[in-house]
Amino acid sequence: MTPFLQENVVFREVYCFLGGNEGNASWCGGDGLLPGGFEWAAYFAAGFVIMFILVNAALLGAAVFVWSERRLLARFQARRGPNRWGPWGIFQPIADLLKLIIKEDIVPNAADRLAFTLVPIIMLMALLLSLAVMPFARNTYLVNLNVGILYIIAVSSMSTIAIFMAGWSSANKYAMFGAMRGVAMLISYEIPLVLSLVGVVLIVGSMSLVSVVEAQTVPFLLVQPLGALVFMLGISAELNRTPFDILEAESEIIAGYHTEYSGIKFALIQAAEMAGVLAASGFLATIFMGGWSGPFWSGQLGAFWFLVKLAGFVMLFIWIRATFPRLRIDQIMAFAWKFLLPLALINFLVTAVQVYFFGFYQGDVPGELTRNELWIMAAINIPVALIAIGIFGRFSREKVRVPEPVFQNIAPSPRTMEVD
Amino acid sequence: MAIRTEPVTINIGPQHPSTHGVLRLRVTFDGEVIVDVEPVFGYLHRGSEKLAEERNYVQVLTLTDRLDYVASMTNNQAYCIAVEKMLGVEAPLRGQYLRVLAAELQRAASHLVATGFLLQDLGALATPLMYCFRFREKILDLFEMLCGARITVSYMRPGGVFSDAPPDFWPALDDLMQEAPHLIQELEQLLMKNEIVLVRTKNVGVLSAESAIASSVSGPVLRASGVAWDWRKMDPYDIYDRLEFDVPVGERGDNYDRFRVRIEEVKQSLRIVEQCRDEIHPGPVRADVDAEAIDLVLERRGEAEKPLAEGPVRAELPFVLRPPAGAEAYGRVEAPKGELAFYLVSDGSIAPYRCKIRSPSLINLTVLRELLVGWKLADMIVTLGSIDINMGEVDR
Amino acid sequence: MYGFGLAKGLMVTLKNFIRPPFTIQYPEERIPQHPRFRGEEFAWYEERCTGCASCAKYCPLGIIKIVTSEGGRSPQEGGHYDIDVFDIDIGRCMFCGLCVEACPYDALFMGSGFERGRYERQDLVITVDELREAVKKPSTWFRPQLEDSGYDPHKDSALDWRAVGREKWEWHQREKAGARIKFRPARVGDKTQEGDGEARS
Amino acid sequence: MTRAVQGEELAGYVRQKFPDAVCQWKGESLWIEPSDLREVAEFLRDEPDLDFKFLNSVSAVDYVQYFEVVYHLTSLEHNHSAVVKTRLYSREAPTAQSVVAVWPGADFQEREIYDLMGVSFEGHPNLKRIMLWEGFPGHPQRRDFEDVVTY
Repeated sequence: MTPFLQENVVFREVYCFLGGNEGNASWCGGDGLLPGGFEWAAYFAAGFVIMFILVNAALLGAAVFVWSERRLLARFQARRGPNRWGPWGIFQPIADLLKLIIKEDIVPNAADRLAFTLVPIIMLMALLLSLAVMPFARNTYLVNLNVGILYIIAVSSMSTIAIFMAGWSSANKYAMFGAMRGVAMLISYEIPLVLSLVGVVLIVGSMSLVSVVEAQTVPFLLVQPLGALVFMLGISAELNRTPFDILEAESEIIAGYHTEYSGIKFALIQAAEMAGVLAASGFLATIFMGGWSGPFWSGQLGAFWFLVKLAGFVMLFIWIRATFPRLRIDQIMAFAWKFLLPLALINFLVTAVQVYFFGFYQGDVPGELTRNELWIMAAINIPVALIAIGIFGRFSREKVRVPEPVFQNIAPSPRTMEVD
Repeated sequence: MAIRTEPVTINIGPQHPSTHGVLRLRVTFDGEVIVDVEPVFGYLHRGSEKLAEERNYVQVLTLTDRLDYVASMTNNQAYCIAVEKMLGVEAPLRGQYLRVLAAELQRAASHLVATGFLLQDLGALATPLMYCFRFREKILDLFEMLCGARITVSYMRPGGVFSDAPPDFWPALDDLMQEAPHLIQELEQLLMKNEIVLVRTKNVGVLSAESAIASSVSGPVLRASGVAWDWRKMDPYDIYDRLEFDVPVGERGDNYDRFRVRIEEVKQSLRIVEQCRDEIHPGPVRADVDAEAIDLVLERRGEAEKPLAEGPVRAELPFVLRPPAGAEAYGRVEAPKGELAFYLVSDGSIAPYRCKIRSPSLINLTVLRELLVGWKLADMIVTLGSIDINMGEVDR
Repeated sequence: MYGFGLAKGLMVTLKNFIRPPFTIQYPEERIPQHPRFRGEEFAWYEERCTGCASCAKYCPLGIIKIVTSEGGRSPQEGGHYDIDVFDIDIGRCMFCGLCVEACPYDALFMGSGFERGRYERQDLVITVDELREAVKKPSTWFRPQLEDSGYDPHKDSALDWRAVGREKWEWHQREKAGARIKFRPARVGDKTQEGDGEARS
Repeated sequence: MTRAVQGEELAGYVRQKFPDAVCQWKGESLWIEPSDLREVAEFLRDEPDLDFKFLNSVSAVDYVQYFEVVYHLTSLEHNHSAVVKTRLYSREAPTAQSVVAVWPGADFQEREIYDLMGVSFEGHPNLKRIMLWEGFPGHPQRRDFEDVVTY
């Protein structure tokens, strides 16, 4: 039995330490602790360790992200942000979490209890599943799926179901509004989101995220500017971030689909959302910024480069959230169908032509595009992106025209004063 | 294929993040589209008009602070003007200058709050709100210098203001005036050309001039609809006939126009403040009255005394005012929210017989239904924000 | 080009990101209060108070309760009313300051405190004993004599009853001497005020 | 400066059209018969010389013997204003004619008067309590109102 996780460093170490006497000789140095016939125990133990690390890292990351978002948002707003708990308020999310845990877990009377309770679990599950294929550093990933990109898209769509379940089972009209908006919006945004990644897949010739990183001799942000833009906007809609946060627009529908949630369920939903931003930033960094490959020491400092890029995208998300108002539901839908979808299709078309032109499939083995070819593609694609945005932006020209201020200088009517 | 839909009725408010207080809207939706709106008031009804009947004229002033609590100065001003009309007294010139100065600072502060919350309703996550409040804080600091309070000011009195500005007020005002253009410019950069703000507010909630006039709408909402009507120009009270300022007017009367008219009015207010600062001259700040008026009061009490000195004796307006019986006055100002007026009737006693408050917020809400039907939930919040109501004033 | 407005907005927020925050860390730092600030910590000078209850009458909410009793001595001997009860219910006070405005003997002053949070409503009542023992740092609100002397309740020490009265105030002395009686009140339309004194003094 | 149209001048206009509608005039005020209120209101709004298109406020005063409903009007075109009043002598069921059809801005104000003063307005589309809850005993703005509600 050769577990398919064997490429993972942590897994291999744990498995070989525990592993049985037989069957692991091919890739383990010697005998493990357990006697023969207990490979399955080693397999599960190693799997558990790696899951434990990953889940906790994700949730801790969410906590750190909550803290950093609150701090950074405060700074964008010329405030200070939480700064009482620990140095710079770093323990604030832990305090929040403690508060949420000891709060009463309210389930409305009219709620569908089962669906209501399942929601936080599904949301968190969707998030954690999507982390499985992410390469954090060289050879540091849970699994190298050959359909990695498709897997991400598929798994992250599960949160849509959770959102709808939350809205429906809460028996709250605000929650229902949020859920309906969410379903309409998220399904629309899946399409440009998928199409924006097709260009990357064409260039790389594989859906595996590991090969995406390895193929990026030039960051795909430059090679696929349109794809990156569409993916960035689409993913921020998927994550309910401003300017697409109509699912939980607090000024309109209180908290949207999680209006009725409290206590630990609320904490889990929040954690899933926050960690979702981290995961999305991670995918952006992986797909468009080269993941763990850096200017130097990519092998040793892979995790560092990855974190730097991830932090950059997280910062961008926070910055956008601090600045922009949100759009209306019909504008968001129009934006997806009339703006993002054509851009994604243009990107797809242009990339396909380029890949064909550069003779990508020569012979039987898919070859890689060379660095120079990628630079040429970047040089073509950036102007194409600008022109395409310009053309499709013109449709909304009248809507965003700024009128000149009008003044009416009324002559003051004279006052008849009696002066004694 | 026709889709069968079912209207949903939602109570938005009284506890809702963006109904600006405790307004409750009973809204019927067809999907996201509004079919019917009915505002329900009264959650902050304190009976100010009834309370005023049991308090003397100066004590009523403290009630006016609590009407529109983001624009207390103009409330004070409207009430004082009404009382002065009844008494036939006029504030001295310096008093009038100080009043106008304070009222214009208050207008700027109130419009900043309105703008900030409008953008908060748009979903801009408190960033413009914080910038607006940063500016407003500086104005409130000045109010604290003037009268020792920031929100419920009670600064003005019938016949002027209670006291002259302290000496350190003027340098602080100079600082603010230097800083203000930068702060407004920053706000404009952030918002006025922001595409998201534009698509959300332009051509949404259009109010025609005719229906604005018919519905007695006043203030920036009326002006945004293209009606150049400003009581400061058309019926100048205090010293507004001495000041130069423009009246910003909107083109179409949509949310964007209302929002822009407010920003422009902030600039005009600062212009007025600058003029007041430069033109103000020393002098008394509270009206003096002839001693006979006080004698009358004493006589009514049966305590008439001989005049203290030869010639006309003047004294400050007494604390307890008694306008002549049967006197009535309709004192109005152009408050930040619109035409704020006090209709006072006197029966010769120390308390007003009737004190009717014409609150702009309540009457501006008349057009709410007209503006909202057919629009979406998100537009409803923005339109409500652009009307700029204050529940303290709506419910009184 | 589209999106410039958005980019400008991003630049504005970035600029503010670099600037220091404008909020303050409240219990440690405080916004400087003006001497005119109207707060609780009322300063009441028993020596000046005659128990006339003007403040109680003018309070719009009627939250001041005053009970007096005759002192032992006759007025010729310098006797006056004893103040037995002087309760100010801060829980309902709105700090309008009309009580201070009404006091004819400069016996009551606003204070500068604002942190009287209590768990019980009755703890919010300031009693006469509390008023007697309080550190008296009067606010200069409606007390021009204090303002003219440059008194700042946040920096200067507590004031004695002899130091707060209007009789010490020179301007008032002049007024009593008749300086103000001859003054003609300014009306709108008077253009003759230029030149007397510096502008906005 | 907004010119206050004197009651006498206004009465001259109104009497040409409605000879019986005017009760009296004094100073700036003009008193109108409550039964003619709506026609007079329409006339005041549509007469080009008067042009009172803007209704500032509707107030009601309880003079114990009678209720007085006061309309403050402004013409935005001519920049003049007028005060029109009407007296209702019933204590139990004072009824005036509603002017909502003439000036929609009177809507909430008439409801408020109905709520707090107990003056009902004939022809109002939605006359119900606005500030207080349905079932509140009495009308608190009246001079003889006694607080019967105990909390």
